[in-house]
Amino acid sequence: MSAVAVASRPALSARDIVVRFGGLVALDGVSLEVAPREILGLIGPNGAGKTTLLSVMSGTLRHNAGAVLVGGRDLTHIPPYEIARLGLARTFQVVKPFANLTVRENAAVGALFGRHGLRRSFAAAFAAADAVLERSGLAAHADRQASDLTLADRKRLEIAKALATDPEILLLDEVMAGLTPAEIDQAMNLLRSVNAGGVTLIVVEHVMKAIMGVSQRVVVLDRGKLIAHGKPADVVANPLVIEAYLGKRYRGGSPGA
Amino acid sequence: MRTARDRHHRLFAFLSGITAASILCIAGAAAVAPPAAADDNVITFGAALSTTGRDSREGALTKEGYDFWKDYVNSQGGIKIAGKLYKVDIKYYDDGSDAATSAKLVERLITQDNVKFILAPYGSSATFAASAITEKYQVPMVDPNGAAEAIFNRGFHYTFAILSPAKKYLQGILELAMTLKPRPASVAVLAANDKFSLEVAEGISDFVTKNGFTEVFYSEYPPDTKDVATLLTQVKAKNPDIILGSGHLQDSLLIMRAAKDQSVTSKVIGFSVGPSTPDFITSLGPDANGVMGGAQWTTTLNYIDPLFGNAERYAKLFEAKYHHIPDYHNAESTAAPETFQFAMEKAGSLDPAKVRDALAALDVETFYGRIKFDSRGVNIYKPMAVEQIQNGTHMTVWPADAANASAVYPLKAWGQR
Amino acid sequence: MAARRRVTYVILGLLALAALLPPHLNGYWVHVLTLFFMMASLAQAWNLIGGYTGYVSFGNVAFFGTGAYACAYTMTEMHWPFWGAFIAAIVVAALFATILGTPILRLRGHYFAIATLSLAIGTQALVQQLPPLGKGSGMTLPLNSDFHFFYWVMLAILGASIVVTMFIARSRFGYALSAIRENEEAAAVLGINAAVAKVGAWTVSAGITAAAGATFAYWTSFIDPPTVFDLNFNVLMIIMAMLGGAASVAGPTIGSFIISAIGEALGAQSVSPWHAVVLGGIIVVIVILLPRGIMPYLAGGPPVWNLQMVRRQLRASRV
Amino acid sequence: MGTALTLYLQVLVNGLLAGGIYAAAALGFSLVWGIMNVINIAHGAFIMLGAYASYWLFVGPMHLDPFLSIPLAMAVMFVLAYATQRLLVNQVVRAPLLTTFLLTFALSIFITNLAQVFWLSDIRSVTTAYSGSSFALGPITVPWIKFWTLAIAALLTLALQTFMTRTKLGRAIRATSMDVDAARLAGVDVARIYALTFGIGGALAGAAGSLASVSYAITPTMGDSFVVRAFIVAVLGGLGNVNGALVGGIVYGIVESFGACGSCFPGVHFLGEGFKDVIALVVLLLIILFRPYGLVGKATA
Repeated sequence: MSAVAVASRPALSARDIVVRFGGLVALDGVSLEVAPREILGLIGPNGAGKTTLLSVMSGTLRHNAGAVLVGGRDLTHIPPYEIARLGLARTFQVVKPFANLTVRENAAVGALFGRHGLRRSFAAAFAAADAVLERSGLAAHADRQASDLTLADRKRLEIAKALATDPEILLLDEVMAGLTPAEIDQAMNLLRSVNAGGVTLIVVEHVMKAIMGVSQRVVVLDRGKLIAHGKPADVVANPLVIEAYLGKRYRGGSPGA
Repeated sequence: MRTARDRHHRLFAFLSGITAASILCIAGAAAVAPPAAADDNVITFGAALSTTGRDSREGALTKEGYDFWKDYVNSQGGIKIAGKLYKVDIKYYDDGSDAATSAKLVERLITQDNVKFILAPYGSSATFAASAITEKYQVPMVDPNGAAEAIFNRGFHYTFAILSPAKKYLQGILELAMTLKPRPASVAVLAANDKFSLEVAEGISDFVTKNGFTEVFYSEYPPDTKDVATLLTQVKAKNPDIILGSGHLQDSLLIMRAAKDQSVTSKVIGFSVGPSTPDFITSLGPDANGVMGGAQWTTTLNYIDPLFGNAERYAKLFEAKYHHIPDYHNAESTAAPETFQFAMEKAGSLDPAKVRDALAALDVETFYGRIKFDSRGVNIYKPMAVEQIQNGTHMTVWPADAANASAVYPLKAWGQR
Repeated sequence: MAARRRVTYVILGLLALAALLPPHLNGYWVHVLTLFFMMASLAQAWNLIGGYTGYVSFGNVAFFGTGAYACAYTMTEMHWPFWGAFIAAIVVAALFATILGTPILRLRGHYFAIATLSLAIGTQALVQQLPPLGKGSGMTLPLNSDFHFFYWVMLAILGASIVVTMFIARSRFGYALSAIRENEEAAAVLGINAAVAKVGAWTVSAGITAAAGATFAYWTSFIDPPTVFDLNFNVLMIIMAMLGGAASVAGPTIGSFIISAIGEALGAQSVSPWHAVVLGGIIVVIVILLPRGIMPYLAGGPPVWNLQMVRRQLRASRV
Repeated sequence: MGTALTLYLQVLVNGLLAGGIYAAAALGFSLVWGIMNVINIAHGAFIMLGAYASYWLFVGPMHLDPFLSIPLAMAVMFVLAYATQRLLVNQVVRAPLLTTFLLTFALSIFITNLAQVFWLSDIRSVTTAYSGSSFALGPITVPWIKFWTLAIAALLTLALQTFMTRTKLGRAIRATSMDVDAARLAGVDVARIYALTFGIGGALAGAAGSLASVSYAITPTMGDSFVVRAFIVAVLGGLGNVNGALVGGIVYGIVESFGACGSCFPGVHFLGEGFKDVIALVVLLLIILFRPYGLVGKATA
């Protein structure tokens, strides 16, 4: 499938990304584009290569071929920390809090080193961190050690850290997995408000309700290849997607959470 | 949540703890300070020795030597100085085979325990470190086993070495070799890369060039080596008449084993340290026969001693007490406090400065040999002896006038020793 | 946090008072305290890379030896005054750390530990072969018998190392190090240049370590490779830092104090190896009962004598 | 055959044979490190105890040959190490890496000095009838003791390898090393597995001690230098890689042997016995930097 063109000046575009682990091809020529301020849902069955694609975009994994462009700039040989400073942030599926730091310090690290981090004063960074915690509903826990948080709060913290870097593009890797329906609603609201603030989002998610609810557009990966894209409702109805994503026996059934 | 008050308490408790610990330390240290300083009928010597760590074997031999002198002198009534009899005592610390710790403990002996006379630690590095301390406090130190001359090239006035300097250690074997027929010509030298051993090797090289030998192989090896097979492979290729090892006891055992493994043969083999220790013969059995060692002292040297009579009697008395024949580490470590004793008797005083002056002027014959110091404090007047192991016992083969056996030469083949 | 900070200030205050002590102490206690200041400085320096950054370095002793040799060489061969040699030692070791840190700090965990261990042994082996540095014979420095001088220099190095740690801990740099320790990948995606931060931490650590090494060389006036590259120094740095509390501002100094005091109480009085047996036993007990060091207990945690807490902790660290 | 070629071959054989004892010393160390993530500094002290065990059996009334006393030394050390793990190491095995390092370091001080209290620092040796005898392979000399040391190191490696891959217990140990929690869920008694692993590591140290007793002077501090070499060899071979320890030991032995051979490289001034440590360590550093999974391992993602 050729590049999914969305705008004349995409916020981010991936072109023919190939990643191989030994003999295994994890990504096989994937191309996609995200428009500025868009929320793009990225779905696919386990092992489809979603996290791999996020890792390539954020620079934590080197791809074997292809290119990632942000604002027209090729990120291929740029180290992850510089990508972060350019305004592209990500979260990890398995959350990586700084366990022995407080929640506030966790967020402050993002504020100290992110997009405007090095130009921010120390105090300004902590103020920014507090603002992010307030927004993500963690203000009450600001002085607790990150290791003491519940899973839901750790997921929130994972987003808060990334938000604190003040990103233009935010890659979210299954931030809702394991949350209760009420928590999922809160998280969706957070994403919407972040997006309303001008941040482009790429959301990897298994929770269908969330993906359908927040995404303006969805792309589907299966076994390292992009197999469909379009509006959420259209994509979900695509038999190819249903087969790939849910297995043959679900064909004809309605996809749900 | 804990209150600030709580934390205050904890902090207070912690600080009290620190203070209490410090006071306990100081009090404890004061409590163990010897009453000797107060008891004016006892002269207390001090020594920081290696009872743990790398040099603990040599440290143990040194301590036996010191203790033997102490017990013997006390059994004879003590030391008579200016008409008054004093008992003697030695205060020991363990330096863990670490030179910096040696220096610290010597400083403790001097400033905390009020010891006025220091017996040196084992080994050149530790003695070197300790000498800076004794120099600062102007306390005399007699050194029985730090042989590196570098210690004495700093213009210090309070350190005196009774042993022959390192460079002479293996020259005796070469002197002996010059008298053997047919005269051996080629020499291979294996030296541990440490202060003492390098000086010994330097002494060999000096002697070799001046006396018509050729040095066909020279190699240094790391002091903690585990495998010397390749070293011996190279020696074998050069087929030297004489193999000389300048290192320590364990190195000499490794070299002997590797030499046998590869059937390396030579007419003479000798070591600076090793053959004279009892461990060498027990470890190698018959293979030890024929091996020569540079020795500061042997039991058969016929020197007269004012205290012990002569070397033979010293050896007998020592063996009765410790159940082994004294090796030269034992002997030099007995001779060191004995040297102090003679200097004190001569000075007629226990004033450290006067004892120092008496040491500098001393010239006596002891069971250990002549003791006299040059201006640096080195005893260059005592010759080194050469021992050879024959039928499992140490025989003195050089110098000729002290020898009780003639050298077995050339060395027999492996398996026939 | 406030309690931790107070501990730091109290320790700095005690050290300031310690500066007044030498005229009232005999030579031995001056010696003991000088050694304590030195070991504490080494532990503080190690803490920057091993504690804050989480990179367990077995190679810091290489900087101690490098500093000692740089000082000895510049003083004896180039006839520099001590302070010149002191600065040279710091610069040489810092350069050494920067150059070697770049490849070595790419390694993590065990591999970093071993790479640094081989760095320490390798540097010693190399120095042992270099004729300008005296090979195995070592080097002799000019004698300075004013031991109070060394007391004050070591004390100043320790004070400086604590102050430096204090500033780093509250700085952007310090947060970078903590984040790297906690999770290097997460740190990177937040914009932290881990390579630069790690090398920076090691360089500062090396500089402090070399300062202590240079002072040690001049103090003892004789150095040889086994003495200044002694791996036991490195092990002691780690033990002291761990015991006090790694990644705490003044924990390593507290740990050094305790180990030094135990050593002093046990070691100096006996020539039987029992004292070393007891020391080993005490460390075993401390490690099992205080696996996270003492600092958490001083800074608001439950007290050491809270057996329930100890038991809970033990359960957590068993399998 | 030319003398030069003979020299090179002999130096190669020397290194190969020296590798035997290094491999034996590293085998248990690497196992414990790989499986339990514990750097066992007391491994050297265990080797020392194994050597003393063989020594006492040799000089005792049984006059047991050190090669024959290997199983006994292994049994004794297994029990001791098993108990050490259960009573001490297990208390902190989940604490950060450094904690176990510190604990085993303190244990090593404790054991070494206890040995010094009871056995003093006297140097002891085991000298057998065949000590120093060798056989010839053309112009190459091969000492029997070193030959058998290498052979037994290889045998131990093979036995351990078989145990780890062919028995249920071995597979449980490997599973535990991969994922403690998953192993526990699968019904594995992790504490027992760890104690067994530590025990096996101790037994292998005991065997290494027996082997060392015939070649080296036996003293309470003899283990120290083995630990450093075990460290290096374990990395060369790849951590926890059973076959790797043997390969690593041999490679280390050969590198050291050629590093020590100044005569092998005439004209290259800087080579020689003194430089062997430098060379061995530079090689090690390069391997860690470029092949961190060891010489025989494979890179994994």
